[in-house]
Amino acid sequence: MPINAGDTAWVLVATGLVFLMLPGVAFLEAGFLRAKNVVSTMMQVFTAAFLVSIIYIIIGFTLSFGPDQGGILGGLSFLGLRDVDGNAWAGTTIPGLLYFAFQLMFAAVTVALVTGAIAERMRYLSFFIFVAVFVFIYAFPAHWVWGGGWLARLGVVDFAGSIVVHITAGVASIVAALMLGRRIGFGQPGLEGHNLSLGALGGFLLWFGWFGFNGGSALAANGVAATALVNTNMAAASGAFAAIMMTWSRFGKPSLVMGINGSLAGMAAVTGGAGYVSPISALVIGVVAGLLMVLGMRLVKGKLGVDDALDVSCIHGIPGIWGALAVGLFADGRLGNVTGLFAGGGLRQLAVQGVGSLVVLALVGGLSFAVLFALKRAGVLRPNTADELVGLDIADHREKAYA
Amino acid sequence: MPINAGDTAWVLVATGLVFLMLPGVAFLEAGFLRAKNVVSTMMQVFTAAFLVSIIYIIIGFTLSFGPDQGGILGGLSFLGLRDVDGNAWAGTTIPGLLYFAFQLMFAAVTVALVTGAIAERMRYLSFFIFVAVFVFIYAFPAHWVWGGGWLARLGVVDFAGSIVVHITAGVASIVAALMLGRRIGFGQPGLEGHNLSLGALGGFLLWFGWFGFNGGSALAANGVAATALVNTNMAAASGAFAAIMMTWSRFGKPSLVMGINGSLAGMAAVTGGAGYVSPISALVIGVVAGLLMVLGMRLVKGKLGVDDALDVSCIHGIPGIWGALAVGLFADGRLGNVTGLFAGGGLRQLAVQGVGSLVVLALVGGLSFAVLFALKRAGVLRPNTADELVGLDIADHREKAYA
Amino acid sequence: MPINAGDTAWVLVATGLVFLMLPGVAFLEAGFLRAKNVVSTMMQVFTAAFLVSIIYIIIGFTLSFGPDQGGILGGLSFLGLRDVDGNAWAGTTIPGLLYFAFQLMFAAVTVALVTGAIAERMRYLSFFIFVAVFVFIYAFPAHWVWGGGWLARLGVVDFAGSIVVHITAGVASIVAALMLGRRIGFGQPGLEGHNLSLGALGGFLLWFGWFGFNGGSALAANGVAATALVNTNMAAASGAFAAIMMTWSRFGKPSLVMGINGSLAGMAAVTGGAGYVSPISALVIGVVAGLLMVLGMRLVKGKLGVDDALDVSCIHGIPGIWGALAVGLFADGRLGNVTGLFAGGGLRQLAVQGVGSLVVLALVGGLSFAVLFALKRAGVLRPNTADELVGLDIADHREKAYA
Amino acid sequence: MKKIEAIIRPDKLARVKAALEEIGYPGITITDVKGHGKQRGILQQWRGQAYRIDFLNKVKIEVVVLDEDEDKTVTAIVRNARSGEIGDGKVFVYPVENAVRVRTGEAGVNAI
Amino acid sequence: MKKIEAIIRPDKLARVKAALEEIGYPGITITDVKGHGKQRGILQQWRGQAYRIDFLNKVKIEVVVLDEDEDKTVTAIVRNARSGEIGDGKVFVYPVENAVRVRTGEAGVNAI
Amino acid sequence: MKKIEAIIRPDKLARVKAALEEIGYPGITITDVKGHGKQRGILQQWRGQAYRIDFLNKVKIEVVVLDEDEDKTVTAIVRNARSGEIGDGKVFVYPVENAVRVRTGEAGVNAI
Ligand SMILES: Nc1ncnc2c1ncn2[C@@H]1O[C@H](COP(=O)(O)OP(=O)(O)O)[C@@H](O)[C@H]1O
Ligand SMILES: Nc1ncnc2c1ncn2[C@@H]1O[C@H](COP(=O)(O)OP(=O)(O)O)[C@@H](O)[C@H]1O
Ligand SMILES: Nc1ncnc2c1ncn2[C@@H]1O[C@H](COP(=O)(O)OP(=O)(O)O)[C@@H](O)[C@H]1O
Repeated sequence: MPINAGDTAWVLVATGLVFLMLPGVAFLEAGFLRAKNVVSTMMQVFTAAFLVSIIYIIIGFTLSFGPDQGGILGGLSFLGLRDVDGNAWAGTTIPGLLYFAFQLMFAAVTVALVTGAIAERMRYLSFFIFVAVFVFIYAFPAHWVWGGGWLARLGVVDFAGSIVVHITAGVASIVAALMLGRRIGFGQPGLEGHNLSLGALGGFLLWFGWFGFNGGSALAANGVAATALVNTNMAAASGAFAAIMMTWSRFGKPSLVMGINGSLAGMAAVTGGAGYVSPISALVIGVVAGLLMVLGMRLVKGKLGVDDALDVSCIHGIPGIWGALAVGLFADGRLGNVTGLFAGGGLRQLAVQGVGSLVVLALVGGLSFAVLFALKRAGVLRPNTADELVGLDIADHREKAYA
Repeated sequence: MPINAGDTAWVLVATGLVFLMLPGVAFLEAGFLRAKNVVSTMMQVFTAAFLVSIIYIIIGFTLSFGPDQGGILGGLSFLGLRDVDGNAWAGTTIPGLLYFAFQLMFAAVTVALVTGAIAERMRYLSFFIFVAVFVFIYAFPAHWVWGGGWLARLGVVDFAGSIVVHITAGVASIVAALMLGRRIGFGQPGLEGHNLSLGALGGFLLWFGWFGFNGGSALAANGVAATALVNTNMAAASGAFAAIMMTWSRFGKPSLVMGINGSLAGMAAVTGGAGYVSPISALVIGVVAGLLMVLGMRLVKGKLGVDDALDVSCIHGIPGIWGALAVGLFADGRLGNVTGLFAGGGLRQLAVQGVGSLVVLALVGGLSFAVLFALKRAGVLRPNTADELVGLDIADHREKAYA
Repeated sequence: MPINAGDTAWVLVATGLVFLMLPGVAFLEAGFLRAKNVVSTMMQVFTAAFLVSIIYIIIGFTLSFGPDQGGILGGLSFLGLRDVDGNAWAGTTIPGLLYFAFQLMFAAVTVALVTGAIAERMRYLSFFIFVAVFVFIYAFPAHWVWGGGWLARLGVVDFAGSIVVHITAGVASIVAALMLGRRIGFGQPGLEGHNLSLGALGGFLLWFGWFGFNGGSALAANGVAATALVNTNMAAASGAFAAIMMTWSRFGKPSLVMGINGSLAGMAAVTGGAGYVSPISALVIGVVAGLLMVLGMRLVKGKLGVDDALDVSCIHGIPGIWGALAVGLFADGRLGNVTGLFAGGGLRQLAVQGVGSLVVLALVGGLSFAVLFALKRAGVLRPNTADELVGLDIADHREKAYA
Repeated sequence: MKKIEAIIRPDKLARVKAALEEIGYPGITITDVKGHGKQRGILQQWRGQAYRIDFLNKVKIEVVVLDEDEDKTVTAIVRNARSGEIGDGKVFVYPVENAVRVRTGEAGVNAI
Repeated sequence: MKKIEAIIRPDKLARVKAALEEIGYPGITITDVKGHGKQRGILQQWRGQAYRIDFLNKVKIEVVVLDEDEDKTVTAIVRNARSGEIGDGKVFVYPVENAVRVRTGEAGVNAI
Repeated sequence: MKKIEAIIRPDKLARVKAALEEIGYPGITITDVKGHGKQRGILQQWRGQAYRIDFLNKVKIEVVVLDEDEDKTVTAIVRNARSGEIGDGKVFVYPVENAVRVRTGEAGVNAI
C-alpha cells in the first residue's frame, strides 16, 4: 500500500503520545513516593527511555517483528534497522521507520511501568541490567501476539496490549516485588507520596498519552482509531468512578489518588479490546477494572503483604488479564470478525484469550524471576539499610530532588 | 462525505489537546491556590473529566446534537451513543465517534473552568452534583448555537465557544461565587498561590491545548484550522502583553501571574471568531481582552467584593462576551459569509451576537442559581469553618498534597 | 501544490509541539535554578512566547521569508502577514498561515534557550529589550539558511536548525554570560537546582516537543518526517547514554541531570541532519554530542570560569556546530542529494557546513554583543547586589514562586 | 529578660501576633514545628489504607520580653491562642541572660 | 521543670518518640533543623561538579519535663538515638521557669 | 555552658558559620524561621493587588558554648551578621544546665 499522509500524521503524533507516557509514569510514581527517592525513580524511567531505544533499534525490533521463526521469535532481517526505511511498512500505509518508532515506545513504556513496583529499593546498576534484559523478554509476547507468532495464529487478539504490555508489566512487577522484599517501614505510616500535584500530572499525562497508545494502534486515522480513543476515555472515566465510589463508601471520603489509579486500571483493561468493543462496553470494562484493582490491592498489599510499591500488579496486571478476557466477552465483530460471547460468538475467543494471558504470564514471570534471581545472587539487587534510609537519590545518584 | 484521514488525524489530536486543557485548568488553579486545597481542586477537575464523560455519552451528547426539537434541545436519537459510530458524521469528513469525543471534551472543560471560582470552599458532594446537573445545563447553549438550535438559526456564530464555553463558564462562576460567599480571610494577605511553577504549567498547557480547542473546531486540517491556530496564538500573546503592561505601569513590576491570566483572556475572546477574523484582528481582540480582564478584576474583586477565587468571570466571562461581539466587528467574510461591521457587514451580526451572549448569560445564570440554591438549602454547599480552615484536602478527601 | 490534509494535520500538531518546547525550556531551567529566581526565569520564557509572537507577525517573518533581497534578508512583502493566508505556501502542501506559525515557534524557542545562560542575574527590562532585538538578529541566519539567502545558495543545509537555532542560541548565550559576569556565589555550593522533578518535566517536554521540531520540518507527513522523528529519538537516547556513562565513571554515580542534558545535546546535534542521515548515524551523532557537551562544560565553566548558568553554550552551541558538520559526514543522499564524506560525497558538504556555522557564529555573536553592550552601558543589564541576593522574583516581579 | 515560647495552632498565629504587637512586642520569631500530645492525629487515607498522622502542624512563637512583662505576655498569648479544644498547645518561660541587637551591638534590655 | 532538647538523626525520631511516650512524656515538639559538626557532609554532584553539602538534616526534639524526670528522659533519648557513628547529635538541658497549658490556663507542673 | 541563639539574615549564614568554626565551634544547629520586627515586610503583588508580607525569612543559629567563650562567640556572630540595616536580627544568651553527646554518652563540657 502507498503511504497515506493522514494515517502517517496520526501515527507520528501517536508515537509522541506514547513517548509522553514515560514522563507520565515518572511523575505518577515520583509524586506518589517519598522525596528521597524522586531522582532514583525518574532516572529509572529515563533509563527505560534511552536504554530501550538503543537496544531496541539494534536487536529488539527485529526479534519482535522480523520474519517469523517457527512462531517463537522474529528473524534478524531488521538487525540494526536494516531495510526499515521511509517506505510503507507491509500491510500499512505508514513508513516502516514510523512503525518501528511506534513499537519502540511500547517496549519502553512496558519496562517503565515496572519501576512502580520496585521503587525505593533497587540499586540503579541492577535496574540498568534489568532493562537491558527486559528488551529481550518483551520480544516474546510482542512477537507471539503482534509479530505473527503462535498466539496470533491461535487467534489471540490484543488491540493495543492488555496482554503484551499490561500483563507483561504486571507480572514482572509482582515477581520483582517478591524478589526485592518489602521496603523498610512497609505497612507503617510514613510511606505516603510526597507530592500529589506531581502524581496527578503523571496521571493526566498517562490518560492523554493513552489516546495515542490505543488510538494509534489502529495504525490509521479512521473510524477504528476514533473508536479506540473513545473507548479509552470511557474506560478511564468509569474506572475512576468505580475506585472513587469504593473509597467514598469505605472511608466516607473519596480519594483522588485512588481515582487516578482507577482511571489507569480502566485504560489498562480496555487496551486489549479498544478497537473491538463499543463505547458502552468500554464503560463496563472500566468499572469492573476499577473494582478489581481496589480488591486486588487489598489482597496483594493487605492480605499477602507483598510490597508492590505503587501497585503495578493491581493497576496494570489484574486489569490486563480482565481486559484480555473482556475481548472474548464484548467484542462485537466491528473489527476483523472478532466476536465475543455476548455478541453470539461463543466461548472460543474467550478461551483463546485466557490461554494467551496465561502463557504470557508464565513466560514473563519465569524469565523475570531468572534475571532478578541472578542479580540477587550477585548481591547487587538491593541497597544496604543505610542507603535505603538515606534514600536512593543520594545513595545511587548523589543528587537531591529538592534543595 | 467520506472520511478523510488527514482531517481525522487532526481532530483526533485536537480532541486530545482539549482533554489536556483539563490538567491545564487543574494545575493553573492548584498552583494559584493554597497548599491545603490542592487535592480538592485537582479532584474537582478530575471529576469534570470522568463524570462528564459518563453522563455525556449517555444523555448529554444527544441533548446537544440529536435532531433538533423546536430549536430548544436535541432529540434522543443518540441516547447512549446509539447510531454514532466510525462512519462519517453528517457534514464532516471525520467519524461520528470522533465528533462525539471532541464535543465531550468541550463539555468537560466548560464545567472544569468553574472550579476556579468556587475553589477552597465547596464541599465535594455538592460539586459532584453540580457537575452532573451542569451537563444538562450545558446542553442548551451547545444546542442553541452549535446543534442547529434557535440561536444558530438567528445567525449567531461562535467558532469554538466564546459564548458556549466561556460565557457559560463565566456566568456560572460568578453566580457560584455569590452563592458560596467569600472565603475566610478574603481580602487579607495569605491567600496567595502556593506554587507558581505549577500554575505556569497549567497556563502553558492551556495555551497549548487551545490550539486544539480552536484549531480543531475547523473539524478539518485546512486553512481554517491554520487560521484558528494562528489567531489563538496571537490573541494569547497580545492578551498577555496587555496584562503585563498594566501591572508593570501600576506596580512598577510586571507580573507573571497576570501575564498568564492575560493570555487566557485573549484566547477566551478570540475563541468566538478564531476562524472568522484575520491574525491582526486577533491581536486587537487579545489586547482588549487583556485590558478588560484587568479592569474586570478591579471591579469584581475590588469594588464588588465578590470572591471569584481565580477570577473566572473576568478571565473567561468578560472576554467571552467581548469575543462574541468581536465577531460582529472583525469578521471579514473569510469563512461562511460572516462579515462584521469593520468589513462593511453592517451592524446586524454585532446585534445578533449580542443577543446570543445575553440569552446564554441569562439562561445559564438562572439555571446555575437554581441548582446552587438547592444545594445551599440542603446545607451541603459549604464546609464548616473548621473544615475550611484545615483545608478541603484533609476535610473532604483525607489526602494531603504534600508530605 | 494543493493543500494536503494529512501534511497539514501533522504540521498543525508539530507547531503545537514546538510551542510546547517553551514550557519545556521554562521548567528545565526553573527546576535547575534556585527557588528565588523561578518566577523570573519562567517570565523570561513567557516573554519569549508573547513578545516574539507580536514582533514576528509584524516584521520578523517577512524579514526571514519575504522575497530574497540580495541573499541578505527577505523583503517586506509579508509585512503584518499581508498575503499570507489559508492557501498553500509555495513549494509546500500546507497553508501559508501554518508555515508562518511553525516558523514563529522556532524564533520563540531560539531566544527562549538563551534564558538558561543569563539566568538569575539579568534585569527583566533588559531581557525584554533583548528579546525584541533578537527577533531581528534571528532573521539573518533564518533567511540565509532557510529563506533562500546566500548560505543556502552556497549549499549549506540545516534540516531543522542545528545552525539556525542551536548555534544561534549557543553563541548568544556565551556572549551574554560574558557580558553579564558571574552570579554571586559562582563556583561555590549553593547554586544547585531547587526542584529536579520540575527540571525533569522540562527535559521530557523538550524531548517530546523535539519530535515536532525535527519531524515537522519535513513539512509533510511522510517518510522524511518519520526518519527525522526516529533520528531525534535515537540521538537523544545516545546523548543521554554518553553523558550518564561519563558521570558514572567519573563520580561512581550516574547523574539524572547530566543524562537529561545529554539527551538535549544529542537532539541539538541531530537537528541539522535529522532528515539526511540514517538512525544508526543518529546514534553516533548523539553519542559524540553527549561527550562534547560534558567536555565543553569542563572547559567553559571549569577552566574558563564563564558562568553560562545552565550551560546553553555546551548543550546547544557546541552540539549545534557538531551537528552542522555531521551532515557533511553522515548525510547518505536519502534526501535532496545531500551526501557527506562517509557516503562518498567528498569534503565539499563538510566544508560548506563549516563555513555556515562560522558565519552564523560570528554574526550572531557580534550582534548579540552589540545589544548587550548597549544595555550594559545604559546600566540596566544587571540588578544590584541586594536584588540579586533576594532573588529576581521579588526584585523584578514582586511575586514569590512558593508560598 | 525572659523568653516566652508558645506552641500554638497555626490558624491562631495572626491573632496572637496582633496581640503581642498591641502590648509592645512587635519583634517575634516564628518556626513551623510539629507537635504530638493528647490531641489525636488526623485520619488520612493512602492507596486504600486508612492511617493516622501522629504529628500535627503547630507554630512556635518566640518572644523575648522584659521580666516585668512576662505575665501580660503569657496572658496575651493564652487568651488569643485558645480554642478550648485539645491541641491548643503550651507556653513555656525560660530565663534569658543577655540579648544583643546585631545592627547596633546594643546589649541587655535595650536590645529587645 | 527542665527543657530537654535533643538534636538527632531523622531516622531515629520514631524510636525516640516511642521511648518518651513510654516514660510518660507523649507531649513533644519536633522541628526540622540542619546541623553541622564533626560529621562530614554528604558528597553530591551538580552538573558535572562534585561538591559537599555542609549541613545535614537533623531533627530537634523538645520536651519539657519535671525536674525529677530529667535523667531518665535524657537516658531514654540517648539510648534510642544512638547509632555509634559520628553525627548522632547532642542533648541539651535548659531550666524552665514556668509552663502554661493554653487550653485550660493551668500553670506550672500541672501544665506539662 | 551557654546557648547562644542568633536570629540573622539568611545570606549572612555562610560568613557567621565560618567565623564560629574559626573560634572553635564547628558544631552548630540551624533552623529556618520567620521574623517580624522593625523591618518592613516585602511588598508583593497577587492577581493585581499589592500587599505586604509581614514575616521575613530569617535563619536561627544555635550553638552551645563554654561559659568563658560566651563573649567571643557573641562578638563573632554580631560582627559577621551585621549589614547595618534594620532587620539584622538579635542574639540571645541562655543558661544551659547540661549537655550530652548522644554517640558516646559524655556529659557536661566534654559534650560540646
Ligand atoms: N511536655 C511538652 N514538651 C514540649 N512540647 C509539648 C509538651 N506537651 C505538649 N507539647 C506541645 O503542645 C502541643 C499541644 O499539646 P496537646 O497535649 O495536644 O494539647 P493541650 O495542650 O491542649 O492539652 C503538642 O502538639 C506539642 O507540640
Ligand atoms: N555546640 C553545639 N551547639 C549546638 N548544636 C550542636 C553543637 N555541637 C553539635 N551540634 C549538633 O549536633 C549534630 C551532631 O554533631 P556531630 O559533631 O556531627 O556528631 P557527634 O555529636 O556524634 O560528635 C550537629 O549536626 C549539630 O546539629
Ligand atoms: N523580642 C524579640 N524576641 C524574639 N525575636 C525577636 C525579637 N525582636 C526581634 N526579633 C527577631 O529579630 C529580627 C530582626 O528584628 P528587627 O526589629 O526587624 O531588626 P533589628 O534587630 O535590626 O532592629 C526579627 O525579624 C525577629 O525574628
